[in-house]
Amino acid sequence: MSTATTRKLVTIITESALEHNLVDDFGRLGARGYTITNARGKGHRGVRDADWSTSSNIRVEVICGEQVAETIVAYLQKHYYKDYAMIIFMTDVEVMRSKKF
Amino acid sequence: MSTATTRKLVTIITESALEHNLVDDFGRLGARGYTITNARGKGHRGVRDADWSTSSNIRVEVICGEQVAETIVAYLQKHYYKDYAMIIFMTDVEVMRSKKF
Amino acid sequence: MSTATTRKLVTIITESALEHNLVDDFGRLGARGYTITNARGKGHRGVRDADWSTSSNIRVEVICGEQVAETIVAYLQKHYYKDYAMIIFMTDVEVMRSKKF
Amino acid sequence: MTSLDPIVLFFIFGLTAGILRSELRLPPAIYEGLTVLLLISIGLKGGIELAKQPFAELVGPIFTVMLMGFLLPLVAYPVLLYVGRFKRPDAASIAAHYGSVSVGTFAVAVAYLSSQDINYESYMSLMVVILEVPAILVGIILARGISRETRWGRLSHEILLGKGVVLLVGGMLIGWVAGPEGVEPIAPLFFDLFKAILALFLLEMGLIAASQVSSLRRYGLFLVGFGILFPLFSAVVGGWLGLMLGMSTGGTMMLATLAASGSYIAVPAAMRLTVPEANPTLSISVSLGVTFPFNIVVGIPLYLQFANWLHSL
Amino acid sequence: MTSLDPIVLFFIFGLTAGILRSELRLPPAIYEGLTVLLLISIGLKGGIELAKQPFAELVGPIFTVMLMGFLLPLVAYPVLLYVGRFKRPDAASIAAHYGSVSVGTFAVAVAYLSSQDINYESYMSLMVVILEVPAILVGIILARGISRETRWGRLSHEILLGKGVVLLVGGMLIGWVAGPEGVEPIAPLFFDLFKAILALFLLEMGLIAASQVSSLRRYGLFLVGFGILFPLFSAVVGGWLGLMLGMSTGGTMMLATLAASGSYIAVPAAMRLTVPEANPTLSISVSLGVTFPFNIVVGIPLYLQFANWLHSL
Amino acid sequence: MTSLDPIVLFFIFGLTAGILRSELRLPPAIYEGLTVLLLISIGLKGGIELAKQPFAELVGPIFTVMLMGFLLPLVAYPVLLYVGRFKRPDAASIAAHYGSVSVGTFAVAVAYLSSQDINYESYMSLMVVILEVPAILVGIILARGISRETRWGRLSHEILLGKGVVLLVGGMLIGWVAGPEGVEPIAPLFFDLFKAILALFLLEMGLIAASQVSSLRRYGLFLVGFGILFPLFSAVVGGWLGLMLGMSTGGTMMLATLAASGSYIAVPAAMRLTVPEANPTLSISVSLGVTFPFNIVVGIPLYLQFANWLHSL
Ligand SMILES: Nc1ncnc2c1ncn2[C@@H]1O[C@H](COP(=O)(O)O)[C@@H](O)[C@H]1O
Ligand SMILES: Nc1ncnc2c1ncn2[C@@H]1O[C@H](COP(=O)(O)O)[C@@H](O)[C@H]1O
Ligand SMILES: Nc1ncnc2c1ncn2[C@@H]1O[C@H](COP(=O)(O)O)[C@@H](O)[C@H]1O
Ligand code: NA
Ligand code: NA
Ligand code: NA
Repeated sequence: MSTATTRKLVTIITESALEHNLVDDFGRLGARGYTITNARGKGHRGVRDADWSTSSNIRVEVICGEQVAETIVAYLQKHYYKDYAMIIFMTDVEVMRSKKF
Repeated sequence: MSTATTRKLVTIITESALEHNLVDDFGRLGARGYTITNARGKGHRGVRDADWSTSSNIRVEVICGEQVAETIVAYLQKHYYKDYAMIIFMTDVEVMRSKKF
Repeated sequence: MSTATTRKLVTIITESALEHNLVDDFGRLGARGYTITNARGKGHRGVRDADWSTSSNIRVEVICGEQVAETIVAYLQKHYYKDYAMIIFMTDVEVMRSKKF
Repeated sequence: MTSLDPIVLFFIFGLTAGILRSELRLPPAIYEGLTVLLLISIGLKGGIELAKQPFAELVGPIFTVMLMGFLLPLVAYPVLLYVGRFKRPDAASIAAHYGSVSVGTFAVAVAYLSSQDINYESYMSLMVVILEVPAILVGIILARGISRETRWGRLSHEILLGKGVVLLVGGMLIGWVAGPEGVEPIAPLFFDLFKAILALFLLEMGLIAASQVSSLRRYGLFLVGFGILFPLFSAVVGGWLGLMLGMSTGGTMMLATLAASGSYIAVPAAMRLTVPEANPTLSISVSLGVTFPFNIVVGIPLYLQFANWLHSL
Repeated sequence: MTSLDPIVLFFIFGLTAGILRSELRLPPAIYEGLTVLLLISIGLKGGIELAKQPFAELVGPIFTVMLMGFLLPLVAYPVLLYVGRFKRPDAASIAAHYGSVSVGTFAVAVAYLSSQDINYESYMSLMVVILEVPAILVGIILARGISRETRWGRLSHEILLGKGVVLLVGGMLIGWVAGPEGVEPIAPLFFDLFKAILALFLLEMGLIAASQVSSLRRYGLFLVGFGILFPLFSAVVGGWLGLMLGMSTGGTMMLATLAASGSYIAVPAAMRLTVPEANPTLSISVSLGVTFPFNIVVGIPLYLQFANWLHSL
Repeated sequence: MTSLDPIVLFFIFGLTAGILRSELRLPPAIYEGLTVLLLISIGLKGGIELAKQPFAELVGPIFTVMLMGFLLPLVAYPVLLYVGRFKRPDAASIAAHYGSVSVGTFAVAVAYLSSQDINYESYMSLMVVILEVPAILVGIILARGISRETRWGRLSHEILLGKGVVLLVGGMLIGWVAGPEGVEPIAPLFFDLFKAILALFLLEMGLIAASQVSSLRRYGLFLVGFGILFPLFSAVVGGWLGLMLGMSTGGTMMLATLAASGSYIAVPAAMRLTVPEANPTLSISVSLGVTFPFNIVVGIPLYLQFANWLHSL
């Protein structure tokens, strides 16, 4: 595990409708990759139970350097926080092959 | 990122049958939201492969303050650990807009 | 929460085709359990959008002791990193009932 | 009477089960599969008929219907803004829903007319496609003016290549090229099962509509009234346009139905991305929770009577 | 012979593929969709017939069948507790499964009788619904006494508005209101495809049943014996009750089949939440891994012979 | 003309929608469900016919076809390695795809011959099964020699008990045991809907094929040429073998089609696990993005003309 390095894991939970937009944004903002799973949940904008197309969530993970993480968080806060159901949280993770991120 | 604060991320992996109960519990115990994805897995109660309705898992995430996190964990341990397939783990996360959690 | 202990959470994101292999590997390498969800994403090997059977991802979580975590990471790096789309990241988590992991 | 039609009974069944808070839901994949089948079936039927039609006869109706799609939201908007006291983006978004159409409502009207052996102009499925576009444009402009920020290219791609339009147009082209005999080998699925597939689809629609009722309660009576009265007004406009265009009774009824129905798939998706400050719950709950049930259970037979009356003048 | 019926062959095919550890599985959404279709079909058929029936004739059968649902688990429980040496919650939970019914088994019996042109009392689908309830109540009380902790309100909501009951009752009401002619436009899906849909459903059931075999091995021979002998006993009770109620041969066979079948959907779900200390693997593996295959392949033709014999006495 | 066949039109529709980057996709569960139905249908049809066939007559064809499955990849490999300049594992993997078969192509050929009322040897679905195996073996050996590392036990389990083989064999056995009359009750789904199900399947295949086009662009012209010319060569081999085996025109055409088609399900999955150093995008994009469309739109009618010509010699 000598090759382990620390990176930021940014997790975003938001409306499925934003998937295309986010993917575009990540590319522009410098993320090298992302992972998405389907989710449901509840928050300030009420229950989002995936029962109807406009009410399903996605759970997005991006691993990146601190710089890019800050850029992404700032961008998402500015562009989506007001109008969309969205939460963001961050944590440090150890990654292998750090050059990938 | 001046607005980042630390909160607890509680992750619960358990039987799908408990989804309604957990959602009720969270409300009572003070969580402001939760996120759920479908999952499969293996643990002490054997393989749960989602092949048959009684054998599917859910992966539940709750972000909350330390206080609420402790309450939730204690409650789940008391009420479900003995009879249900369930694991719980916790970690610290940085959140934006801390008032939401 | 007096019973909380620290363990490693190893998260692997890779091709669905490897699911059987990984599950076998985990058993041999000393993990007591695992959790899997379906995912899609993008990385060095391009977009994997789950649209076609060979292009779907899984997101695998294993909670275990540091020793086992290192063994698993080393094994996966050796056997799969070269030929498969795969990332691994690790973080510390607090678990309840530590004997389970 | 339509309310005894088993298709409508399936809708009422779903609505009731939903209101009683049953756990019943169709798996999303099945619901999507049913939608695909309905859209292709409608397209195929339209395409087969269209082949028999001289193209020149389409120009007038296309133009008129497009105009209707632009005008209806322009009427709805001030009502929502000044009478309903909605915020500008909300009023614009709701208005856009009512300028567009609901394919589910159209499918029930198709089944209703076929069970009564009433013919209608063959280009009607084409009108469904045409009505997808103008309302969305009007909605966006009402909400923000002709803003630079709107990515028009991407938007038109999303509207014109959205699932609904593509399946309808694709079905029409296949029906048109293959003709009635060519389509025969696939008729057992797309035509013989049409009504049963529609019944299952309406069962799920009933469950979904029921889930909108609780949001409705929150937003008060105005929305409920609007969701019934505005479609009635639109139906009069649509029916009258049908008569002006010299359509048959069936066609007049169809155009009234198209006018009266409100979108709940294409428009919500487009509005969410282009007018995000509009509350999506408002527009979907009135379109899906009020207008759709009203049209299925009461509206469709009513619009036929209206068309009959118009043609008896 | 029934074992040549292609429907049963599909089950055996699934069972074999599962035992050989093939990767074959139907997508869960498809399996759920098939279940929905089967439940609606059975409900519709029952409802159409029920419309012809004077309501008063139903009272006796309903009462008797309900009683049967209470009594069968009370017989099973001591056997499981004292002979099988299961823990109290496990014995109670398994007993509850056998007081209830399996809709899959019922569907195969419907198909079997229809392929032999044998009629049965039209209220049989109603009996399926009625048998869902009592066994669950008995199971809970056996496990914990009449405990304060059980949320009876929520429980009854979950049983009475569970998917199975809602679809059966909804289908029956639609069939009843629409009548044989009203249902005709949707017959191509719900009636003409019934046997093929059942065949696909049984293919998946075979795969699922096979996956229970390994758990069975762990819990030993007693469960296997119980899973065959108790249904045979129940069939005798059910058949005898059918005879007492003056049912036709077909109806007698049907009631024997209902008695002999064990739940594998509604009861497991209810037990998991109300008697969580019971091991769910035990009850599902015997109900799904032993009794279901036994009834499909051997039981159903046997119960018909038994009903014939009863009526020849 | 085949290109007017609505089944082919559905494929072209999907291909076009995909190339235009429409959002249209069938839900994966629906696509899988369609595949299951097609495989069972083909199996059933084959099984019913097979029951009429003396078993001894099968030995020659089985042996010959198996040999063909071994030889075709051995021809493709050097072409890919020396002319195409692919790396060894890539050449081996692509070669393996072309020794195997595509069930989708076979289904279209079945529909095509049936719409032209042309018969073919009943054991053809058996040949589909048989061709699954040899190409994979050859591919692995070409890539790595007879390596110790290959887990042959697990591999043969995965090939022989993979979804495709199991469903085809299961369907054949059921058709064989039940016979034409036994299968009648399930015919409305498996036979009457066959072409419509195939049409939907091809719609999705068109969308998938379109998504391969962009990868193709990256890998250049050689792959496109190979994806058209090698199938033509294989079709000649297959047709000639059919003639040698004394097959009918229909059978000759079928064997040509099987030879010309390339796997896109079983072989990619097997190669990913056994030859992971091969780039899976290469083989899938040529098999799915070039050969499949070519065979559906151009190849199948061509192979029939070729078979006619062979038999007129
Ligand atoms: N406290 C929380 N813990 C976990 N997930 C949350 C929490 N709050 C919100 N979410 C998720 O984030 C989505 C959007 O949140 P919101 O914008 O608050 O509606 C919800 O639908 C949930 O899936
Ligand atoms: N060590 C582990 N790592 C990751 N997930 C686990 C682990 N142990 C258990 N799980 C998950 O938690 C579920 C319940 O665990 P258990 O109660 O141990 O059967 C399993 O089905 C897995 O999905
Ligand atoms: N920077 C990243 N952040 C999050 N997920 C990633 C990242 N890079 C790769 N992945 C995921 O890991 C999978 C394999 O990555 P790769 O081997 O780089 O193609 C991708 O399909 C993504 O789902
Ligand atoms: Na309208
Ligand atoms: Na029973
Ligand atoms: Na081939």
